[in-house]
Amino acid sequence: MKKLINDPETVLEDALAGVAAAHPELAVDVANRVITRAVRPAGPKVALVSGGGSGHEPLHGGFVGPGMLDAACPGEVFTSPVPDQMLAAAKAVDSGAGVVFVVKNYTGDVMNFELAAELAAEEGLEVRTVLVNDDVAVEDSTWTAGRRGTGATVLVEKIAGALAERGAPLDEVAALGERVNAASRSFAIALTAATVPAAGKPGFELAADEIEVGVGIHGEPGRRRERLRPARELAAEVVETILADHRLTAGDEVIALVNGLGGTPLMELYIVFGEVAARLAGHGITVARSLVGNYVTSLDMAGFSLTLTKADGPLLELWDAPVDTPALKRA
Amino acid sequence: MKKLINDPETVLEDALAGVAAAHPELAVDVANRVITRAVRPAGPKVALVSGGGSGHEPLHGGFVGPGMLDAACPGEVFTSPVPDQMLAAAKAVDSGAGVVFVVKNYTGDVMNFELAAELAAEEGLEVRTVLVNDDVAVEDSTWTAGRRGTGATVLVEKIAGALAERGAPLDEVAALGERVNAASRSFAIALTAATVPAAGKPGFELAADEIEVGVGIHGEPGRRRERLRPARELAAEVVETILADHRLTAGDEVIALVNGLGGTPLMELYIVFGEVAARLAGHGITVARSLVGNYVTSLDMAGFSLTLTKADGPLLELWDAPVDTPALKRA
Amino acid sequence: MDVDTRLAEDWVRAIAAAVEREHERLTELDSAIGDGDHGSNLRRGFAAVLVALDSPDSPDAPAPDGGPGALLTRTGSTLISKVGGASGPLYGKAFRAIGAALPPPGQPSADAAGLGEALAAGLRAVRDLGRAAPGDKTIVDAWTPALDAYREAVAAGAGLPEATAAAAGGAERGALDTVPLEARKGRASYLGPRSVGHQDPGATSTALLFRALAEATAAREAARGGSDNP
Amino acid sequence: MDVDTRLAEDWVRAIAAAVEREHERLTELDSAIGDGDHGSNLRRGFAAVLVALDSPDSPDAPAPDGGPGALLTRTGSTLISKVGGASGPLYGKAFRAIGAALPPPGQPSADAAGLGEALAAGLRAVRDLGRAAPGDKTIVDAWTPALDAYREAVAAGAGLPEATAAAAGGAERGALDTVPLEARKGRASYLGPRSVGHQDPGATSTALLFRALAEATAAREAARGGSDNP
Ligand SMILES: Nc1ncnc2c1ncn2[C@@H]1O[C@H](COP(=O)(O)OP(=O)(O)O)[C@@H](O)[C@H]1O
Ligand SMILES: Nc1ncnc2c1ncn2[C@@H]1O[C@H](COP(=O)(O)OP(=O)(O)O)[C@@H](O)[C@H]1O
Ligand SMILES: [Mg+2]
Ligand SMILES: [Mg+2]
Ligand SMILES: [Mg+2]
Ligand SMILES: [Mg+2]
Repeated sequence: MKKLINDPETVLEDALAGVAAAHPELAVDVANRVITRAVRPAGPKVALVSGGGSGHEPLHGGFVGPGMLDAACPGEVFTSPVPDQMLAAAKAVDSGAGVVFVVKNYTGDVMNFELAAELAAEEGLEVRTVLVNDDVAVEDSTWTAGRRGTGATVLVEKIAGALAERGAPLDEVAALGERVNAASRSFAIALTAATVPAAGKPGFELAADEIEVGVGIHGEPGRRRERLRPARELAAEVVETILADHRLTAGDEVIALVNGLGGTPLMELYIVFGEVAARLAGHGITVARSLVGNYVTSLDMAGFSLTLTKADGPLLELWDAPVDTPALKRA
Repeated sequence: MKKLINDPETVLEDALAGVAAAHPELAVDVANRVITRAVRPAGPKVALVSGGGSGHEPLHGGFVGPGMLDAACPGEVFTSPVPDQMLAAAKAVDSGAGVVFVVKNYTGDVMNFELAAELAAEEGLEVRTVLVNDDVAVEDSTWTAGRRGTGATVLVEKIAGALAERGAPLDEVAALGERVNAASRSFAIALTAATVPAAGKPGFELAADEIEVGVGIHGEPGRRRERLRPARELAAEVVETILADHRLTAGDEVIALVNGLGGTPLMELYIVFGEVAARLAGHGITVARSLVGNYVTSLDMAGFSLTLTKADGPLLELWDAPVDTPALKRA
Repeated sequence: MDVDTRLAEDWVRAIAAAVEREHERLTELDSAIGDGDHGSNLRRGFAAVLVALDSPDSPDAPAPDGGPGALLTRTGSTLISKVGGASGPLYGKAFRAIGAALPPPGQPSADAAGLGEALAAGLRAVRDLGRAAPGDKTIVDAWTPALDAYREAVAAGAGLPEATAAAAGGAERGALDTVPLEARKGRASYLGPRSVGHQDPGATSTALLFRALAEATAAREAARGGSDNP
Repeated sequence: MDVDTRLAEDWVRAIAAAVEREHERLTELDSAIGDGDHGSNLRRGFAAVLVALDSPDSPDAPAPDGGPGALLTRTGSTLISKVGGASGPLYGKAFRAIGAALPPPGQPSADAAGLGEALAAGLRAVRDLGRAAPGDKTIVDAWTPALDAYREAVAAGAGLPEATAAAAGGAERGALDTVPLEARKGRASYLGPRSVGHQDPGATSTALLFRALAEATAAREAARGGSDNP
């Protein structure tokens, strides 16, 4: 394992120290592991709190700031944060207008946020939870853990964050978050496995010409193993897999996120994006807005995910609204 | 070689197609391989043109936009662009106020930009060249190719770009670019080698516990090979190497760029940044501004570079000026 | 012999020792079908539990005279606060439920049947929070046979040492029996059929937990000279 | 025999063929001490040169009646436009200088001495642009001995076939002699002492270029039956 770390046991603390040093616009509570905006919003507003295991940077700490999150709770690497963090975060940022928890659908995240919501309610906070579950690689049924939350988290946080910034009430912000999630689907392909620092070796092994199709963001293997193919074919497979699940038809507009999983250079992500856009154009689907880069990563995993969010005027307007966070900025 | 590409021969075209699809705010001339702003600056202003081999994304195309570059000329992977590109770019963006070429000091880049400057002069354009040569890993003398241009390029392009945007004349913009370069030093450490698509295999081999110290951004090996050590020690070595060359003393302020080389996750870059900031604090040097992320990459190379630019009030003010490019935004 | 504060503390310490000994194996099992952190998760949690036990002034320390119930409730809270992931809330809630089901100080402490009720409350807490059914390849698949074996032993007249030994055996069998199962809850469920052929990490740590209970009870019994078997 | 348009074209085509044959070796040499693209750079460049030769309507095509000078000048321009990197401007400028040094159409075409002056102009162009001295482990280290050998042969009375063969030998020896050198220009210079022990890719491609010249001349001579040796 080759990593720029001091000790597998201290990666989270050490990274938080770096975030604190790099971002005076953020307040990093290293003891409680809570990242908030250094400058509070002026008036009362619905607060957005998210969190999850670390190793997905810039998610979530990189999205704290005006127009997006009010607080983030980073857990240990690939491990859900604990309820105490979420409670501390909620209490730190609640202005009386209530708190929305944005939760990626993983068993641990769901349960820890559930306990946090109970504790917050006991302390008199109004909390709503938006569950993100966009990964079409996973079969969704009441008999399973359900779809994983991946790339759509960025869109939920951005769009619901914009609405909150405008002073919308708690239930509206939460409902919009749910609407964005419902309009979103993602699918990912990995070229290499991620190495969790504490584990010291890759989560799975791939041969030099193998890819893992349908991976999540926690280093877990995917749906199946295939041969590496040209970017054009991989992009086509990802687009078609999403379209098979998502009701998108000619004339629809989407926001498209081609997301790097951590170890893939930007040049390759642009190649993939070009192929994705061409494929969607072939279906008559317009990419109204896009993001290309590392937004929801899986440590050093090489590969990409595609998220398609069906968009309409109001959604696009909120997507375009100003945002000022370390990882997403718009004037 | 595992890459998200169609064909090693077409990576540049394919990536440019993706850039064009992703960024309506850019105009991508795929035939001439020139990226410009889609919307021209309103009045006449000094135009900044940069370029270099591809594989360093977001450099340079990702820095085209208000407040930074007017045009970028991407060459083949790790290969300087050709004079025709630079000439086409200069002609496309010159508003009569003249053009500044920002050139990283590599033999190929220098010679191609030199020919381009000759051709541009023949066509009546006023051209100045700012040579970036910040890499302290390389011995600098008239008997060598001189220091390489690396991370400082981002600072030169940002700060000189801000001055150009304010309407400063050609010679002032060029002089400021030179001043930023003179105030900057960089040093890089790689954990893995980069794989050029056309070559198909890594440029050098490192054992599982080896690092390459003093690497450039073209996959070339560095000064020497060492054992992997904790991030704290690597950060210390990089800081001390730069300070040994750079006249920085207690009380000085710097802009610090901890730059990922392409394959290193953001979490690790933050860990490094935390250690760099602590080490600098130990010297009484203040990090006045910072950037942490992938800005000047070397394909999929894992590792980081540190750039320290000695800053004063006017430099910081220009650093803080608005910028709106794909990879660097500030309101 | 009944469930006093000392036994509760011995149990918790025995779990912590087992986790310290076995965390690599747990992580390895979790690498195969999860995300490779189950061992470090529990290790972090039980290390915090030990710190709380050993520093009575810490905010996490159990109230000194709260009895076994308070000690286990506090253990559960510490796990919730420190572990994260899936196993943190599940084991945390379980220990809180066990603690809450034990008689408060002042009342006679629980006998074998009473502990059985508390262990059942623990399982209920796991199932309420995690919504897993037996056969889903989770903690539930070790805890359920452990409880069944415990109850059977008690029904057959066993005291704490025999009943907890039976429970440990049941949990270990249950953990082994997860190997052929296809996971339907937790991260392993994303693997679908690929999860078959691997032992569930959570079920395995549950087996450690019941084995620790049996050991703590047996050690106590040995110290007491096996005097008051029922 | 003198340097007519046909010989110039044969030379350029022979270089293109050699580059196509040897590009992998050039790239391999460049991987060892550079950035692994010298072969693909030249391949891209000479492919474009061939396209221009084969499609007389293309803007890159030499003027049909411009003589050998125009053909080589145009070749240089195409290399500058297509290659990039260090070798593009260097070879581009060199061919432009060679072309410019050859007599224009209407004047008697260059003999062996005339070609020698043109090749010297090529070397001057490389040195003016790249500022490398002999011993810096560059193109200069093959071109210089090639030119020396060529001039020596001409001084001894050789015609084009012998002189160009001598030049090719000189270039090849020069390329081999770069192995023990420490690079002081170009990317390889960043390696310092680590560049020792490797043959310079640019010097190697210069050897291909001179060997191609010798081959083209010899083939031409053979076709003409060796009739008019001086
Ligand atoms: N819904 C559930 N109910 C019961 N146990 C579960 C459930 N989901 C997961 N588990 C258990 O949790 C274990 C994994 O714990 P751990 O690795 O610590 O958390 P995470 O999966 O968040 O990384 C699994 O092996 C499984 O036994
Ligand atoms: N200043 C120079 N003068 C002459 N030749 C040079 C100089 N710099 C580099 N070269 C030659 O260029 C060759 C490398 O060319 P190439 O790989 O195509 O370009 P790049 O180094 O830009 O990738 C080197 O092997 C060397 O022979
Ligand atoms: Mg986990
Ligand atoms: Mg090159
Ligand atoms: Mg786990
Ligand atoms: Mg090269």
